[in-house]
Amino acid sequence: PPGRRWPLDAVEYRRYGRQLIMPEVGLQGQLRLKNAAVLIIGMGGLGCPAAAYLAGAGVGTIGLVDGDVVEESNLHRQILHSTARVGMTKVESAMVALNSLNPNVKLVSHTTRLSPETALSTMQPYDLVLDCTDNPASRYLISDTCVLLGKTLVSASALRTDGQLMVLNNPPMPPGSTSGGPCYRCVFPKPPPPESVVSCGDGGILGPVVGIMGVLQALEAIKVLTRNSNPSIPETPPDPPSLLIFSAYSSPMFRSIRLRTRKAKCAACSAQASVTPEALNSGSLDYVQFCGVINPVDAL
Amino acid sequence: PPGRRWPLDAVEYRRYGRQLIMPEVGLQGQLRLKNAAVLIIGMGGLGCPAAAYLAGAGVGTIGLVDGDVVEESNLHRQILHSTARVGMTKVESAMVALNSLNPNVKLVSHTTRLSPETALSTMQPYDLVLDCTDNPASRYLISDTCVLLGKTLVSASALRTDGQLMVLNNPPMPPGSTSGGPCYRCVFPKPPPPESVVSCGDGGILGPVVGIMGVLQALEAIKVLTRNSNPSIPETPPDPPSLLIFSAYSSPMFRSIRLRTRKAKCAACSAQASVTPEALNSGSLDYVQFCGVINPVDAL
Amino acid sequence: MKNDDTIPITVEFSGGLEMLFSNDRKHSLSMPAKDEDGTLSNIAYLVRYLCDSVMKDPRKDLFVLDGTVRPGILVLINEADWELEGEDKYEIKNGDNILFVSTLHGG
Amino acid sequence: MKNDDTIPITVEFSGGLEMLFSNDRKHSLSMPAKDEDGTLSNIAYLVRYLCDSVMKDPRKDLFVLDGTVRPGILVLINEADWELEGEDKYEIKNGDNILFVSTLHGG
Ligand SMILES: [Zn+2]
Ligand SMILES: [Zn+2]
Repeated sequence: PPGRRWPLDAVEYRRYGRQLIMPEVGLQGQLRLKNAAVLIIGMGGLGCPAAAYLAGAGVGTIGLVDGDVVEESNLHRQILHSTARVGMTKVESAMVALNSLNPNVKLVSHTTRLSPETALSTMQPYDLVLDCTDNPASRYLISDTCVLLGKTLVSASALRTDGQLMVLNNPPMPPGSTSGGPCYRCVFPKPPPPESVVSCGDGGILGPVVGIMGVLQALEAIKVLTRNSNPSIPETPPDPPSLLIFSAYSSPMFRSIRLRTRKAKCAACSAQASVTPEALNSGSLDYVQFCGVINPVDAL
Repeated sequence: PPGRRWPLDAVEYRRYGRQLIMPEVGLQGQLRLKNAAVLIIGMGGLGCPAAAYLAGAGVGTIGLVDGDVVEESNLHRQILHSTARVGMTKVESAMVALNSLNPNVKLVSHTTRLSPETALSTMQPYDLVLDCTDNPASRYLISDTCVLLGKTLVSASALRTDGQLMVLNNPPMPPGSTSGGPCYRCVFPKPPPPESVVSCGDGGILGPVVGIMGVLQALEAIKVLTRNSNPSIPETPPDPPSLLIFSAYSSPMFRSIRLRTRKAKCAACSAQASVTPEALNSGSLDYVQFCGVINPVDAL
Repeated sequence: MKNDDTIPITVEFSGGLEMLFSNDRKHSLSMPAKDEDGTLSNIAYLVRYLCDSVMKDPRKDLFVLDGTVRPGILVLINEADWELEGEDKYEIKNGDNILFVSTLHGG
Repeated sequence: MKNDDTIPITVEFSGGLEMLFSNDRKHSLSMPAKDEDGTLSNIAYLVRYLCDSVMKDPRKDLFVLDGTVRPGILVLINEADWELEGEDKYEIKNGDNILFVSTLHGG
């Protein structure tokens, strides 16, 4: 069949030409993106720009998870949504925007909050996960599930004028393997005291700050998905684990910090892990309880 | 009149609440944004995200300059445009998207390329300029005009996997003043040889790379516009001149470089400047000639 | 070395912790070279010293818990996770940069 | 110091210049401590040395022009613009980091 001669359509060569001609992507990299399924959890200030750039780049399947609806106070930073779509679910609103940017991307909607009971089945079909959520309970749940399913996790967060970015479980080796990348629990074994946790609603957030972090998540996702796809570039191992710290009013604005490797006694990714698929499915891991209840009074 | 009691509408408190509650912005900062006019030159990979976040933040007036129409090959990175708007001018297409994100922003369209004859009159009404263009001739023209008009310039560029960002003419003192920030000519007195200049069309560009640089431009613009607006925070001078270098495949990805101050013999911003309003208006400054003609063969 | 010798170091706070330290992200300090027992100062002592002598905010529990840095704060010694350097037993050296980062959760 | 002594330095290329240098962004080099005339090596000599001994790409004019770095390339010495350090007369020191950045114009 004629379709066999060219692995991409003429339309795709035209649309993705500017990234296809780069050695870091190339035809093989573009095919990797096309065949990839990425799950974006949270369609807020991080998820909106991350989704826009992943859809633009031609990631074949993008899953969107969010249980909220669009509010007017979201719009200064959640740039996929619009004034006319206030009140619509964030997932539906984002799908309208993403579909108009690139109708070739298959979008999968998950219009409920992730829970321990649904996490494994929701995340299982995807190759890579972006944590764009806004609370510690979700962050532990998503990281644990990524470890159990063997998926790399691109995690970012932002508050006020600061942002943080980590690529976790990279490479995504099984629990107990010391050659896998650290997970969220390796870096933060214990959750922060609830009174130290501040949301963007309470603390405020500058739009471009969370925007930069979200676009960086899309970049890291593309880097992970296309890594070593070009046969003429020598293969390289994943970057060593690091934390990128962004601070809009500091000089310099960006700092890279070397992180530890997997923790020998990590509850999720070590040989002694207590986080198991059974525990997760049974609901015996209560993440909200584990992270405590948030009390905005006196919060930092 | 009741409008006097509250300097912002209830709708504005709701929409901008998340940035209003931050000490770096606050009510006075939000009013500064509302009363500001920002000109974005170039509605491509840099201009799209920059415009989205400035409109989201409530900049009162945003001018958009571009002479091109939307092409399918733009869409992997120029996220304000859409597949249905291929063929429309980039300025009109961006206005559709920005208006749907925030209808409270006044948008001014300039659907022609900037030229030496039009630069002064086009840029004069604005408080701040973002250089989101893609060629050296435009970059010299925009910087020269900003110096002549006393406007701060947020300049960014991107190619392949790399990006660069500078805030120039900050503070925007008159030519000859040594307390003003350096201009583009201070940093690059001579244009690069034309055979060394590569466009994103020829060299390729990764969408999130140029996206990050564009969002950073919006951030720097907001920082410049709201600086020292909060009476309860001690006043600070502008940041010393620096160049932010981004490299998606380097480790660390971001580096900040200290730049020189104004150059004593700068052709644009020194006491001996040869770049004058008269020279610009008369067309005797031929920027295309100055920068040479681009020959894509053997280009770096 | 006399007991009242001091070591010049830079201590930085990020992720909101700066609010507990006079809203100042970067502190140039001279801290005692030895702790209360005359042992060379380590990170554990630095944390106590910061709490007792630098922090003016009364909400100490947002910085320390059970005698050490509270969960959710990363300690970075010269741009590396303190877990790579011996955690709170790391002996502080002249000119060290110690960064305390509170994790963010917003999105 | 003998004439054949060398200085270890790091030379980095960014903004596309790495393509002229075997696509390698970071080179750890030992360069001669003195130039052809026996003078202590400065940036001007480093640029000649890179052209003659490191660069394999024949397009030398994309790196040097009229005996110095071509217009459109910033030279950064230990994270600062070389204009702050004496430009090409800056004497190279042990462990220096010299970064050559080609300006980008795309958008
Ligand atoms: Zn772990
Ligand atoms: Zn100048």
